[in-house]
Amino acid sequence: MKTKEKVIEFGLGLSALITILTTVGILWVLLVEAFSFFGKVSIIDFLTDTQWTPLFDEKHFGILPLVAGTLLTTFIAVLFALPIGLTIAVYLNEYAYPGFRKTIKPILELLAAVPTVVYGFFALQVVTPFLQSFIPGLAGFNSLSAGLVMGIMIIPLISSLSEDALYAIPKSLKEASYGMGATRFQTAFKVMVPAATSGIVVSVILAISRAIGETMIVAIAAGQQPRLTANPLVPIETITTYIVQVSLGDVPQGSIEYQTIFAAGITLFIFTFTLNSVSYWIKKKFQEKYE
Amino acid sequence: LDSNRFDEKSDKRGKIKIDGSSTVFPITEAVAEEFNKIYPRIRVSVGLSGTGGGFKKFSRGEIDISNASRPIKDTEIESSKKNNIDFVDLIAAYDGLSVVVNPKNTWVDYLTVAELKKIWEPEAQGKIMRWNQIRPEWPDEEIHLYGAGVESGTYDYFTEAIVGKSHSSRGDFTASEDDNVLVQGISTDKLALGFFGFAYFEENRDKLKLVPIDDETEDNGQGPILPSVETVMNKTYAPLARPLFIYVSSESVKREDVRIFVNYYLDNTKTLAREVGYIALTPKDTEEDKKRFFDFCLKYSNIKADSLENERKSN
Amino acid sequence: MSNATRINRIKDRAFKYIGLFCTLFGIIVLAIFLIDILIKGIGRIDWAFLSSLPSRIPERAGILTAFVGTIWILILTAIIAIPIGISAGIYLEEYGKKSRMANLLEINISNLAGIPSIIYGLLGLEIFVRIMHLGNSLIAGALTLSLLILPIIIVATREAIKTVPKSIKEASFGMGATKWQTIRQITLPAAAGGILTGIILAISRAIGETAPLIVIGALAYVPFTPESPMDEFSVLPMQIFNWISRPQKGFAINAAAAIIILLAITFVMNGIAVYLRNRWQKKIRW
Amino acid sequence: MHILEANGINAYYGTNHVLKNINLQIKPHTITAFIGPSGCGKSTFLRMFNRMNDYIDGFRKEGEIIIEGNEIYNKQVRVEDLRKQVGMVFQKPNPFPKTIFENVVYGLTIRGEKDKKKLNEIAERSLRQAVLWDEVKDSLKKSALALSGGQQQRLCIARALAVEPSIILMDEPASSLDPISTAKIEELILQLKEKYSIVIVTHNMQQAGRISDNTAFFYMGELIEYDETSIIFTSPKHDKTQSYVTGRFG
Amino acid sequence: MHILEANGINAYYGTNHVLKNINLQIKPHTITAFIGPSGCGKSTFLRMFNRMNDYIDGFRKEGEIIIEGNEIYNKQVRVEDLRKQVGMVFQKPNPFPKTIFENVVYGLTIRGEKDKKKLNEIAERSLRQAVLWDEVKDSLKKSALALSGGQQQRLCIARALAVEPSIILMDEPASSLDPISTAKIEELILQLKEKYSIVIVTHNMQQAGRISDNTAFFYMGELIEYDETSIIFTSPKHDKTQSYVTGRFG
Amino acid sequence: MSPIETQINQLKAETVKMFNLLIRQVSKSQEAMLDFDKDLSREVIVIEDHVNSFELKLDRDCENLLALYNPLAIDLRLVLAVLKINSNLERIGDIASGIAKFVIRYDKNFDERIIERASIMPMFKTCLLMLHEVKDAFEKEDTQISRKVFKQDEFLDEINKNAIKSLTEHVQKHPEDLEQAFYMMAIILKLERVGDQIKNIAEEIIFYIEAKVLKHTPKKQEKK
Amino acid sequence: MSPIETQINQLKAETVKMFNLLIRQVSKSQEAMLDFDKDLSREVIVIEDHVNSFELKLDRDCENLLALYNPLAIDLRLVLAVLKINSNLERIGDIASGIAKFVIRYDKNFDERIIERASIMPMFKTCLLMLHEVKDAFEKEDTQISRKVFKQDEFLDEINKNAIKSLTEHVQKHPEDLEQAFYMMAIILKLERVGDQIKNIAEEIIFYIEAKVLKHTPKKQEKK
Ligand SMILES: Nc1ncnc2c1ncn2[C@@H]1O[C@H](COP(=O)(O)OP(=O)(O)OP(=O)(O)O)[C@@H](O)[C@H]1O
Ligand SMILES: Nc1ncnc2c1ncn2[C@@H]1O[C@H](COP(=O)(O)OP(=O)(O)OP(=O)(O)O)[C@@H](O)[C@H]1O
Ligand SMILES: [Mg+2]
Ligand SMILES: [Mg+2]
Ligand SMILES: O=P([O-])([O-])[O-]
Repeated sequence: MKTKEKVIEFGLGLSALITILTTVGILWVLLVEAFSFFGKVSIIDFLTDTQWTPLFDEKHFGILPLVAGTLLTTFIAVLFALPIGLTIAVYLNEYAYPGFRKTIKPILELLAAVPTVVYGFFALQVVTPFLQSFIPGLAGFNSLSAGLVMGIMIIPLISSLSEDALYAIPKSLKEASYGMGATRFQTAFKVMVPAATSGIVVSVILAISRAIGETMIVAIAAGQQPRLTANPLVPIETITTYIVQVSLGDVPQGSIEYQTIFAAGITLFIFTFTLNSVSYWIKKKFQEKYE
Repeated sequence: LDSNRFDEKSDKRGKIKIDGSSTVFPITEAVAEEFNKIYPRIRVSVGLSGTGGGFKKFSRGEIDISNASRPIKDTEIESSKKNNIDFVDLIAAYDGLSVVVNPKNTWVDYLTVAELKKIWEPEAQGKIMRWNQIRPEWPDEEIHLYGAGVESGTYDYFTEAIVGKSHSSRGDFTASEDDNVLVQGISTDKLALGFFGFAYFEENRDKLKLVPIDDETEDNGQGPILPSVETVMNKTYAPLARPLFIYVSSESVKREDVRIFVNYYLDNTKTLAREVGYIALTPKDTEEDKKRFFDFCLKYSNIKADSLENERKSN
Repeated sequence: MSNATRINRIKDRAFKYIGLFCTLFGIIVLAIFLIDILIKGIGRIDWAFLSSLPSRIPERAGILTAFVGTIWILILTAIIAIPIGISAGIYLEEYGKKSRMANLLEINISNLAGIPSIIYGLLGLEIFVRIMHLGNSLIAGALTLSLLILPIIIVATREAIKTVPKSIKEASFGMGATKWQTIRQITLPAAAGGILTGIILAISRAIGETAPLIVIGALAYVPFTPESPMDEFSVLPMQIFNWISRPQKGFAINAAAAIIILLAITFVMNGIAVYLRNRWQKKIRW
Repeated sequence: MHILEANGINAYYGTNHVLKNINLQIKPHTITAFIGPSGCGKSTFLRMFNRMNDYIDGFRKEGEIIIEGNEIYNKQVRVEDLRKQVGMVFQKPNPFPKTIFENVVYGLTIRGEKDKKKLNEIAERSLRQAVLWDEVKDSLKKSALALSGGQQQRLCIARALAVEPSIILMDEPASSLDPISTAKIEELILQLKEKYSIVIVTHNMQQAGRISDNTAFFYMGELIEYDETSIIFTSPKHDKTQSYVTGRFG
Repeated sequence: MHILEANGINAYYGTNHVLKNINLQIKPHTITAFIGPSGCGKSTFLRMFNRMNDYIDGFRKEGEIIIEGNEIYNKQVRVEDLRKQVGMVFQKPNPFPKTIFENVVYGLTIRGEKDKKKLNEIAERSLRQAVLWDEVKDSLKKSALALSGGQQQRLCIARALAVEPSIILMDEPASSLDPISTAKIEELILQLKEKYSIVIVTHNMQQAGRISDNTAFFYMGELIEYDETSIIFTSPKHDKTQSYVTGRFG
Repeated sequence: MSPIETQINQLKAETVKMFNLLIRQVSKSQEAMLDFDKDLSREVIVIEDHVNSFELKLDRDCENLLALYNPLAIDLRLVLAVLKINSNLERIGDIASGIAKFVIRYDKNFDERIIERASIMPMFKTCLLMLHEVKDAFEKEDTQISRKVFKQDEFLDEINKNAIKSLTEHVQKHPEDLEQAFYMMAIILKLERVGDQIKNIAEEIIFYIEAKVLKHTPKKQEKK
Repeated sequence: MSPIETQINQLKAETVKMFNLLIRQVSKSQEAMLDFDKDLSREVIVIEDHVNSFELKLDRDCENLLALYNPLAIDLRLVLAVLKINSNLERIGDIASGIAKFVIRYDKNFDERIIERASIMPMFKTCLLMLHEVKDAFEKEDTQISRKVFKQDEFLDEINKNAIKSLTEHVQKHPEDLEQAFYMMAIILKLERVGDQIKNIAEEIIFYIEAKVLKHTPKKQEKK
């Protein structure tokens, strides 16, 4: 009996260990390749050079254009999704009938379940032509339409998680506010939203992290041209797109070109890791507040 | 076709891995597709990693056939040798590298090689950013550049021919191994200028505008010349006309399925190359290819010449 | 005061409509997309489309390879990820409580869940394709995707187990059951609905993934259906990506048609998950 | 004479008839307790007094409730104003996750009151009334969530007092508190009686006994007996009341 | 003579010393109530009797607990067997999400009992003992979660009875129930006394009074007084007990 | 049956036992008086010990009930009534044994005539009848029966009122009976007190059942 | 202070008031007796009404306390004690007014000698002293004081025991005092009863404070 229990525990523990191995694997893969990369390219150049042309003879390894592209699309996406997502969350929580809320939430969550390659298709085939019909200077590949579609993708992330956060606020708080004679609007924005701040912030951070790591939409619709610009109308390249771009070809292992995708990967990793850690920390810190 | 023979063919099994040039990909893809109809159980997969990537795998013995839009380099021969791999290079078709702009682009009538160099050379990066920097009368608008990915033979060939040094160009352009992406980009971008294989232009004639090229030398036709079957075949479309290859591995020709496939390839490339927009080989070229392949097989496959001949005929 | 009250009341009313609009906005966009896709693609879906191999000619092309590849990936990923994910979830929730190791695991998993899929692609490229020499085979893809969805399954398992009240576990212990008996007989059956929901969502995520497969090099012309895990493969999203990248109009239509299929699979799986979740929540009221 | 009058009240959740023809009058400056078995409609009835049931789907009522002479379900009555007049304290302490000060003056700020001095005055007055001032006067800027359960509940009472209601409704205000805090709350309620009319729902019969002047016993949506508290507990008139207080239900 | 004996028990959660040198004997076929303010260690002590604290991190104990002559923390004692001997019923009814029948026979099935007939017999016997048989005999195959709270709690008691323990521990078994169900549970407990020894933790002093023979009063981890129940409630010896039962704690 | 009901019923039963005990004691003390039976008198005194311990027990029961069951309404009134009835009964027991003590203390037998003259036996009889009636009333929870005793008590009062006068007359006629007359005086007073106690018991029963307080104020009204 | 404490203190204060009321009544009836003051006697009878309604009020308070506050342990004992003390006190009031009634009923003044002989005044004094003492004991929750009254009660018992004998002797000497002697007999019996009641009160106080039941059984022991 005892041994059986021990064996089982050991087996289960081993499975859990796989997750550690995955992380170690990721770090190891990224670090090993990035290490050789930074053996050849100074980290200062990497961080300060404003050009990214590692595949060409005239090589520049400035990650900034890729970071700029990534942030630009992310910014557009969040700028678009945050107000809508938050409004939805508040609306569903405070105004909507329970039945409506119950049906609409899974439907909204479908927005997040749509494979991103499909969103890429929309961005390229639907949204860009649509936007071009009234934005003359809009290039075929651009960060605007990719960003907007990415925004649509992350709306449910924000609305759902924020709504969960609002929903987790005890009903008694809402009643307290009503009981004081507050309107629903006041209740929502003076009591519920502040009370759910941590949850809402977490949802936004996760949405940002998701947008930063998003690949297919930008790879399909935003272009493949590293460029340090804030102009949403022209093609740019994100970190993820770059990795895809290189992966579509087959650069020789061990070459600096090959290592660049890991350098880009580790940059991406640091971004998302930081964001995730922050959100994890916030979540942990505020978790038990209402229990 | 007599059904018995068909069955025999449909029973043949095998697995052939092809990778390499995206320029050559359409031809090989077409061949593989047709081939698959006759030999459904010989499984041919075709990757598109670019010529360089293809040779890399080829030299490691991971693939049987490598598509290439340029001849193999010495370094690549070296590493193949290391793995005891010999090869035969067969010409699959000819290509005219096409320089294209968006149909809405009304100002570009032609480009000279010098102008192309000015645009694409490494020094241009960050400097030549507007159309009017090329010719003052052209509009003061941004120029958006698209080009084949750096792993591609197309890129190698283009830089060699235009900039004068292989693999040397500016880096701030939309570069893709996948020429379709370039087509997409250029066809939706009024300020675009790009280059890629002729086939991709052929398939998208309605969305693109071809730019005549003037090499400013008199020996191969005067003034700006558009790529076309004739101009490529008669080499007046200079310097951007080129041959496309497939390389077959000495290890792989030991297998019947590979031999069948290559033979089928050589038999059908003419029609299929045309279909996908390339310029087909002359019959003479084809015969020469077949000959060289036969010899290659003879050398590596340990099969008698007559049975090889039978095998070839049975196609 | 009463002026302030009036303004508040107006704000209240206004927000009601804005909120409704925003909520419907998401749905409308989704609807537009779906309608657009349907218009473009529905006509293309027929038996030939489903049963044909890829082709350079749009009208001849079909999704057989991709569809079968998707099924393969689905099954392989499930086989790999489900046992490990559930086991790890059980371990974290029931065994590794409070220890530093457990804490580390917890943070680690929460981070893994947030790592972009493309990074998993890099991991797969290096470990499975290069080091383990699996090439761009089904198994390499499935392993990569398994790692990708492992955190989702683990988190879902943990959440589901968490909803099982401590009280009934205590009841089981109090009856003299061992830890594993309690997990096996009480905790897992009670959490099954939640775990299943999580698994379905995770797998539906896996079959929609494109980027990591691109990175491990799975984009190729594969005119046959895979027969073993070592075979090369294509999956629906890859096929879609491939078609989207092609400029011919015919391929855009094909892409739309394939998207309809992919969305149908995704939506059905999500629908099942939502249904299960609701039923499970309804059934078990502690 | 009466501060609150309910005439012929019927209430329904959907088809569920939960209050049946209830008539009841409450005098000013008294504490009235509602007792009765779970689900008998106490909360529903209580919450009608400040129309907290308004947002509940399927809720429907008949009859009239007159508070200080006005029928509160009248179209002209704004529910926000009614709730200023009729404060409410809930079962579980539910302070907002704001500072203690902000909590107390919440009812004023949502009505647009901005005068700092006035807010300070009112906050102090309400906290004093709720016998909380001494405990929190040095930490008004601290989060209300840092208070203990009993303090939180007194804070909620202070919050209700700040808008100067005439009636305070309490739905099992001490049921989630420990005995010591409960005793404090009970003391406080007894003190508040001087200035307010209080209606309290409680499951704790001893509590009803200790603090209320009058007790109303509800059973299955009916008001069975309404009398002086000591009478209800020592010599109720109605058999059902007797069975209930002597624990003979079933 | 004594079915349970605790000698010099000290218990700690980490550095928190929650039980201080407790000595207590329990006679067979008696009901013993543990009372005391929240956090005084009642549950901790109770749960030591079937070693339910074993899984809690940082829990540590000194002293010995002897049940029917055996020191239960002895290495030779298997905790699974101990728990067969010492059944437990918890605060909230916690039936497994299985059928009623499966719930009752759970303790047997995990010990490998498969004989259908025997299981049926035992299920019926236990349900009868728990005065639940008549209510559920026609729905043994239905989910236990469909029962009402009070029925669920009786089911949990039946489940504990099925393995024929000699001692039954109950940690506030009626605190989540309505008064009617509570009364039923109390009646049941009184009946069970004939066959079992029962130890019950309760916050409800009346309940302790009504059902227990002896009462132990705990305060801050100490056993202050242990005597006949009526003495504890009418004339306790210790001032702390007096203050507690008269509600004068603070 | 809920635990409190069991307890309440038990308490009632015990109280009825107490009633019976008292009836026994009083009738024995009557007999002893009638027959000048000093042994029987001693028995009465022994019974008194029983009564005393039974009183303690009942008190203790009430206390426990109050402490452990928190009775309310009718239950509470019962417990309070029993508490009072109990001490009233105990007093009656006291008195009965007091009379028995007289029988013992008085070294001769009492003179039949003076007993006759003092109406001792009618008083005893009335007391016993009243005791039976309140017991009945308590057992049956019948306030009608209870009310009967008020009338009967008036009879006792009457005798008591005239006692001094008639005893004085008697002693004037029979000076030798002087000491006996004092005993009779004491016994009459005691029996009159028994009547009072029973009346109190009747009031408690009415309070218990009808929740009406009859004591003191509404006395006249009720007596009608 | 918790609500129950307030209530308990209030109950105590009321009980002390009741004590005071009784002390007043008894001392007035003593005065009336001493001075054969029929008006004062009537006042005593009027006070009796006060006492009665106060008894009702205290009973009602106890009942409410039991019903609403569920007192336990010392609180419960207090309430129970007060219930009993209350009825004991009321009885004392009864007796006091009974004596006052005699003063009124007896148309002449009592003879000083026979009062002297019957030790009425020492009995009265002792009763009053005892009353003061138990009040004190109750107020101060001091069982020492309470125990003092047992001794004093013995004194009353002594007088009572000898009453018949000494009164018989007296009447034999002064036959004209016969009727008065019966009155004296009745008064002695009443005062003895007052002593008993006070003793009961003392026992209740000890029960309340020390949770010891002194009644009946351990009597002898305690009396030492
Ligand atoms: N929001 C609601 N929707 C539907 N029915 C409800 C709702 N709230 C209460 N009810 C029903 O109305 C009836 C009365 O409920 P109410 O909450 O007023 O009872 P209560 O006396 O306060 O009970 P408790 O003592 O348990 O709080 C119950 O049968 C309950 O099930
Ligand atoms: N799992 C635990 N880990 C750490 N400390 C604990 C744990 N369980 C209880 N304690 C602490 O031990 C002490 C005694 O707790 P216990 O649960 O035994 O009290 P209790 O008397 O049962 O209280 P209650 O009446 O609230 O149930 C408390 O101070 C509590 O905070
Ligand atoms: Mg309620
Ligand atoms: Mg506990
Ligand atoms: O893909 P390439 O043909 O350009 O190498």
